[in-house]
Amino acid sequence: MSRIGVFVCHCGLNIAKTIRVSELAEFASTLPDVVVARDYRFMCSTPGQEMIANDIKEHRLDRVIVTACSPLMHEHTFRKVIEKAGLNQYMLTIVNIREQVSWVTSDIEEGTAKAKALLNGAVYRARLLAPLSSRVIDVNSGVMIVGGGIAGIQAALELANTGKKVYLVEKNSTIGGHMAQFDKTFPTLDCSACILTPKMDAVLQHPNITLMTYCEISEVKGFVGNFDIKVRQKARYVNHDKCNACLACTEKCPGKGISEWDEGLVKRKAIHIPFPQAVPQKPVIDRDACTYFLKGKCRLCEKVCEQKAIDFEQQDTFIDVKVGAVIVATGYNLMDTSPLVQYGYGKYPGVYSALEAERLFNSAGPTSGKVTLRDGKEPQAIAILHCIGSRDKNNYEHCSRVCCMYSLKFAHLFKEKTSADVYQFYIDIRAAGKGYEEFYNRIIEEDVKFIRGKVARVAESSDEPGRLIVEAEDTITGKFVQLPVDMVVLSPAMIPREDSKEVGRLFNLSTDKHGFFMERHPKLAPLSTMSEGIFIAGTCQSPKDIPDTVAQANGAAAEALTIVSREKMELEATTAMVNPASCCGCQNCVRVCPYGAPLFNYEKGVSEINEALCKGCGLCASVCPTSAIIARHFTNEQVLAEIEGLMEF
Amino acid sequence: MSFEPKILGIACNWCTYTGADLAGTTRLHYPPNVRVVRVMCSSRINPSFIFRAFQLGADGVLVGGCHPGDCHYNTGNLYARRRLAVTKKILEFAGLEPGRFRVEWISASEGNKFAEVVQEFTAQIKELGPQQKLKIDELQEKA
Amino acid sequence: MSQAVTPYLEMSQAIIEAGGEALKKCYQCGTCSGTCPWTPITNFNIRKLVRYGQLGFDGIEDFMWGCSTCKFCVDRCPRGVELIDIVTAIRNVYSGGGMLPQSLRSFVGSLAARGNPWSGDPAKRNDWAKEKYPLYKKEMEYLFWTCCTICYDPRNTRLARATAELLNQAALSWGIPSIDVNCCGESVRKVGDLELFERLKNTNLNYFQANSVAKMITVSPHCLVTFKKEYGEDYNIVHFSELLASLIKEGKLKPKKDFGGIKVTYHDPCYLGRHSGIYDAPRDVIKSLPGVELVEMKRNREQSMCCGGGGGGLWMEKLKGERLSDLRVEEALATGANVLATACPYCITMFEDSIRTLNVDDKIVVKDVTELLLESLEINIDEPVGDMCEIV
Amino acid sequence: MLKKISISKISELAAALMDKGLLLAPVKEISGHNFVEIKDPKQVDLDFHNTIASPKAAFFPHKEDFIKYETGKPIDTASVVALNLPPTFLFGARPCDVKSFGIMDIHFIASGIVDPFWKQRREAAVIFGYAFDLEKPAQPEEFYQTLGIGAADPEGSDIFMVKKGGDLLLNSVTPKGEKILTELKILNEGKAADKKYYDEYIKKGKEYKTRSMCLEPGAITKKLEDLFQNTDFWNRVSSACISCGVCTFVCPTCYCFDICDDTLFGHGTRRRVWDACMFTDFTLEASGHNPRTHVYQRLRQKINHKYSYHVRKYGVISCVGCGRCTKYCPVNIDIYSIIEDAMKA
Amino acid sequence: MTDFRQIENNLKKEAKRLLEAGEVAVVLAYGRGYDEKHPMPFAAKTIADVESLVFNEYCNFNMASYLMRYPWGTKIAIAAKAADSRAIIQLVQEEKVRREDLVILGIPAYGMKNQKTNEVVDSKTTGGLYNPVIYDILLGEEIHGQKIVSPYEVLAEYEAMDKEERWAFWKSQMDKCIRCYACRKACPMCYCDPCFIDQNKPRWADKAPQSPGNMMYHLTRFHHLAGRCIDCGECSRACPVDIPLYLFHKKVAKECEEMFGQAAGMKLEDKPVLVDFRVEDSDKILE
Repeated sequence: MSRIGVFVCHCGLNIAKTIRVSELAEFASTLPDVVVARDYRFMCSTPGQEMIANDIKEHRLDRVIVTACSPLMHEHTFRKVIEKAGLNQYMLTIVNIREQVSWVTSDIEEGTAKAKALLNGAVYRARLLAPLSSRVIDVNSGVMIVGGGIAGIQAALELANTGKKVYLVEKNSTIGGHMAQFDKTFPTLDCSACILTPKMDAVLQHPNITLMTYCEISEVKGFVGNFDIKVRQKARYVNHDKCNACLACTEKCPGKGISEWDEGLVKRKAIHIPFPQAVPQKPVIDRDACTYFLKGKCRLCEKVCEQKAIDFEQQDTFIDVKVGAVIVATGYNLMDTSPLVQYGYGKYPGVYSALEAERLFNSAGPTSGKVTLRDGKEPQAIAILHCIGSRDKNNYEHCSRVCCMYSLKFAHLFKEKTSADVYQFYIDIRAAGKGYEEFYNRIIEEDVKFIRGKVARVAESSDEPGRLIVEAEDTITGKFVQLPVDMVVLSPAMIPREDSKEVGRLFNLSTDKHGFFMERHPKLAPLSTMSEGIFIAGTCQSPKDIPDTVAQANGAAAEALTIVSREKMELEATTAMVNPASCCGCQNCVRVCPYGAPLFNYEKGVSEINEALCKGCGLCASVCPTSAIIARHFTNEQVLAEIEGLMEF
Repeated sequence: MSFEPKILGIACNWCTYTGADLAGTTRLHYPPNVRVVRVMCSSRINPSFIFRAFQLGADGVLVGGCHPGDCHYNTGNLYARRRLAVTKKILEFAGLEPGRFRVEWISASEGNKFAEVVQEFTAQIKELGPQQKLKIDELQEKA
Repeated sequence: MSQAVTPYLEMSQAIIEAGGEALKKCYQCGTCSGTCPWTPITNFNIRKLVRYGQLGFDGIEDFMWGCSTCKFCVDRCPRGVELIDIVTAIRNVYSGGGMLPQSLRSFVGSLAARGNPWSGDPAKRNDWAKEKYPLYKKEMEYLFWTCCTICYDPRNTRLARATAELLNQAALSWGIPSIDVNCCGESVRKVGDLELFERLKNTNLNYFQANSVAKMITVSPHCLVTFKKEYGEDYNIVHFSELLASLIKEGKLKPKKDFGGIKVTYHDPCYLGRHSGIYDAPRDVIKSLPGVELVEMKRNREQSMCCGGGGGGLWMEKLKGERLSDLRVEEALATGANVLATACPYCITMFEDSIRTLNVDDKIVVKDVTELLLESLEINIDEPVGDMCEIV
Repeated sequence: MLKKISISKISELAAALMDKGLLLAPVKEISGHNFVEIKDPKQVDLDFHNTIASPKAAFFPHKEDFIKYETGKPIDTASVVALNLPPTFLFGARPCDVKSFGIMDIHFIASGIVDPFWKQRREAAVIFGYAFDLEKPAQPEEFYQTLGIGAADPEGSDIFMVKKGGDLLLNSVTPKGEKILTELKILNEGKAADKKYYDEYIKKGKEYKTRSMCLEPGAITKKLEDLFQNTDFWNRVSSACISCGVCTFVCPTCYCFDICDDTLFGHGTRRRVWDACMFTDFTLEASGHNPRTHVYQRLRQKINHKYSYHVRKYGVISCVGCGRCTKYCPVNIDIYSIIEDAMKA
Repeated sequence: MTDFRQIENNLKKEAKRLLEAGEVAVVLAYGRGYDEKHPMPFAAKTIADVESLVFNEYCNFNMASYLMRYPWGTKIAIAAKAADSRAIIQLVQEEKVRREDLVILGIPAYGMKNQKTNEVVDSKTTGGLYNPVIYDILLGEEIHGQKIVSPYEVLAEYEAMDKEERWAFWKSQMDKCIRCYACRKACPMCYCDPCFIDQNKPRWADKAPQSPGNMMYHLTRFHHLAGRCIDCGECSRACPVDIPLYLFHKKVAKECEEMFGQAAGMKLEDKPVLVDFRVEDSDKILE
């Protein structure tokens, strides 16, 4: 016979509004084995917690049911409470009557009835709970950061400064990310390179940071505190240990590749560094552009290299890294707008994407900072189109959040660098942020024209060849606008990296439908993920600007530190085990386990589970035909009992 | 009185249960008929759980897991997909209405999908009426 | 007098209840109005219509008849607003109050009294066939659905005969409906008379059921869309251009006559293109004709421009300069084409009018792809009408 | 007292019995005949050799509820299931099966530990024994002659029935039977010729041939005791055995059961359910230890129980030679052959 | 087809040779029962045992069921008809037996008969094959030219039933079940010990032969055998109350084959379908 205590939370009116909480507590007290049942305004508050602790002692409770919010919210809190009161922390069941009852039900009768059914299920389940003991493991002290943009750089420096070892993995040949492509940053208009490059250098120089550029993650094993990550070092065909960064090779190279850094506006060499301040300042060979790789002849670079650093035979290699935590900061892409034919991107040379425009302003860019069209002429009229692919059910429903501000920045830079008339075609201007509204006002005063209406079409002018006509309705006057311009800048949707789903799979992160990584809780755990020990920062989570990205990076660094600053940590005890007496030796468990936790003991003819590898998914338990595998805390008996309880009322 | 079905929901912790929480956080209302059991992964679901639920008087069973490829345990739901497909065929061949058992992939971000699925499934079960076939005889007498 | 207005939310609610649920989603970005072919040439503004609807403002009736339901805005709308539903709902709500414009009254009246929009005698629905073509029977494969326009409109009865001849050429098993059917109801639905639409629909459904109709051919894309989306049944229905394209591909119809290098441009009817997603079939038919060069107008396929005949537009008076068909004919002329081909009786009617008023009948003629194909098979359906014919 | 009735009127007799109480009689099911509680008198069908399952379920049902209780409630709220049995007529049981009741009575009553459920059911019952059809040969599996049971042996029945052409003769064996026969107005009086036919039939029944060997209980007991350790022997005879429960479930003298508790929504039932010594978990102990893990051990147990232990304890072989275990064994294991082998070994 | 007597002689010959040469420790085949019509599965371990071997049209037993009684490393010769050979393959896939321990004595046969009903056993009840899929020694000529009928053809009648009818059919069949477990014990793939239904923790169903427990037992067993059942029909043959379990197993096998593109017990290197997956499995299978 168990002694169960039931504690029903009102959560203020959150629960009490659609569930009669006192009736629920009364109902609980009629259920077999329930020795005490109470309701209280806020169970998670200190008095609420004390109430539970006191009842455990007074009524000699051996099981506790908290009927409140989602277990994802407070299971941990209440586990601590009952543990402090002397119970094993697994003798707790949470009934989720807030997220899954009161908030989704309007009728109080229905709400109360559903809550009763759920509570009854919990009582059935609680009777069968068993105490479990947690495992204690050693924690690796290093942190891996995936992505060398501003988020990754910031997090790496923060962590390295605390004395922890950091592995910064970047798939390109330099760190810096998108921020390195920008000319100015809004709203302060300070030079992007001026604030970024010192940080890039600091990363290179830092004794605690191992910089791994031109690398990709190929395998992730292990779990929080004990990640075992295999990193693929892509072949650079240049031995960086020998290279002294004289860059003589890049001068002689005849191969031409597309400059990623300049958004394809110009070409670069096959052996190259992406941009002058790249870190590391050592070149790589782009196989797809290299004359030798394409035609089998050339090797000019090899000839000019005094260090004998060129190595055409180089192969991809694999490096194993052991860390305790991981920060994923893989950044974003801009949407390819060429499928949206009405805007003419890719068809009319006068249509630019936002990142292309960024490069036009940059003094290290293809035009050395002069704003000229592809034919070299200076534009007379420029239209900046907001929300291209963003806020659009046909493409991406989210607001990309930074476009309004960088479009204003573009307007300012166009005004500064040209004499052109500048038009903003917008739906709403979103300028929430420190100094943003002020920046908006400043741009208005700079005589930029704002037309409220989403552009319907960009067409070629029939009167003036080469010019473009932008068609939209000015929704404020209701007039149809046909505006002749020379240049159109699109603000495309900010979207996840093309490989974000793949990265998500490697690290076991959930993604939303487009591929942004899901945080554990949108408000209270925005940097944590469902995978313990793996954190996210920056635009891989959602579109955001540089200040927010940097803030997240610092936050993620602190989160990672809470793990790697410990020498040992406790793991959930909810693993699977085999009852050898019932095992029939079919080896189904061995065949299905994604972690290789069950192994077959041929001598005894039974399976055995290595609990250090087990993550507690329970797959083995469900494929076990003889029910020999016990998925702790989700045993067959417990689940069956809960189902029975749920179906009674 | 109108027929209010009892529906068992079995949701994986990482996607569908979290998605169901999101439906709550965003205050999406849906019918109260689904009672959810939380398991760590849809692959934890033993087909006999489903048979048992029907015997205990469930009018419908709704299983929710991560989208294939998004499983927190990498491949759990890919096994689950096969196993539950077989479960469905077995129930169907035994003569149970196929509409009473449904598997949906609902991610943690799809609170609205959870609400929609529950809405739709509840309506469907209401249409089908009470499940009498697998229900234990003693329970039928009670009803 | 005060200029202030108060939102009249009951009206907005009425629109929502009449099927304009999408009203709620619009965030007034102006994509629709920027896209709408009417915005540059008339005072019709679809965005404003929605806005007025959202707040129930007075004055909506002044411009609610402008939309020709071409669906361009719906495809572009970033919020997924079903604007045509809103237009239909608004028209339903307001015309319920007797606000039907004069030009539409005879059209709606004819539909109510005679079951067709052309004031035709229902008994004479099949007169065009001159009893040459069979009535549909259960054992036949296809019902050739004869749209009212091809039954009554003199220009379009030619299309009806052309279709019938081609069906015979391909040796298909087919028949036309008896005179028990009536208009599919598409236009009247878009004009907002949902009640009348239901009546027309049920009459046709009764016929389909009684005759176990399973497969249908239609020449009007308007009928096609209506049967597919509004009748609530899953008919196996094809547009004749699709059938022709596949018959040519299978070699069952072989174009013979060489047109000697004429240029043909093709106009995508809104209901065939954007509404039904059929772009290639009619082009394939044209491309199969020997000695024909297909030239495209600037705006084609998904971006095609409306002729103005949809949504009741066919029956409405439009001022010169406010006719889309005029603009479209000019666009066709700009390609240097001799023939403006299309695949919709409404488009044909609209273009015939424009060609006449623009006085360009010496430069360009409008033809249905069906007619072009018939010509290339060297089948003459234009019966000699006495001496007149020889003079011409 | 001898009565008779035309077999064509058997459903009327059935209806008359149903008026008085519960009727259990052979019914033709998809796969053969079985004793079933009759709902419709037309179901009764005497055109059978023997039923698939023995009629022991009449007194020892496959599932018998003992106690009802509520979980979480004090023990004194639990209640013993009351049977409240109406008079029960077991109609058409073959002589060998009727014999089995006597053997079972030893365990459930005579041994001193009385099983109230068995006892109540037995007392409520009137047994209509039914002689085998002597015109037809015995089935190859049967061997009741070996156990000294005749094909028309009235012993154990309250009323014994014999077929005479298109008629059924019913003779009372016990006062209980006589009372019922008197009450059944639908029956006709038996004539002298009938009486003569009946008596001769009983006599002839003793000569009726089934498989037979000379089996002296003491001798087989001794033989089996000697053979107990002969693993080779037991391994050989059990090599085909697949450890299913068919033989014990169809057997008229197997009485092993399991006690289980089942709860549903807090309502509990403690009941007994047939168990089979052939099942691997039959002897599984709570500790996990199982003294009979091998097939041969289980088959040895079964043979010994029937032919050795039972004889030692009560002086009778616990087998009536009905041959069901052989007939329904999926792998054709024949208990008769095993006994034969044992005697020869 | 080689006649049964000839096969019996070949069987004896090979058994004798293998035992004599010490190549195998036991020959799993058929032995004499209490009469001609009732042969028994038989394990011949000595030369003397060989004389007891028989083969006739009643030798339906799937000898693969007996393989797991011997520890790995025991060399076993096994008589295998078509279905038995598939069972062997499936057991090798599941690592219950090792191929290298086996000498498979293949028996091509048709015209086998059910001893209870005397009906000819054909693809209606078994997997539609006449020749063993795998063997080392063939005891008769391979059979060719016999009519091949899809083993799933017999299902058409049941698939055509509406669900109410089908439910009524299965309910009446399952209600007959006396829970003797002959089906699982006769099944070569049911090697679990203990069976889930015998478990007390958890208690999946009650032990009494009544509807809910019977349903739970059979439905779950169908699931456990999904993608593993090799369609030998032994479950139905063993059933004392003639429940046509093979029909349900066939249906599940058919669905598995359609959904996963693999039939049980056909290839040694296959993996059982329910402990396997393909990323490109379609969600359609859940509809």
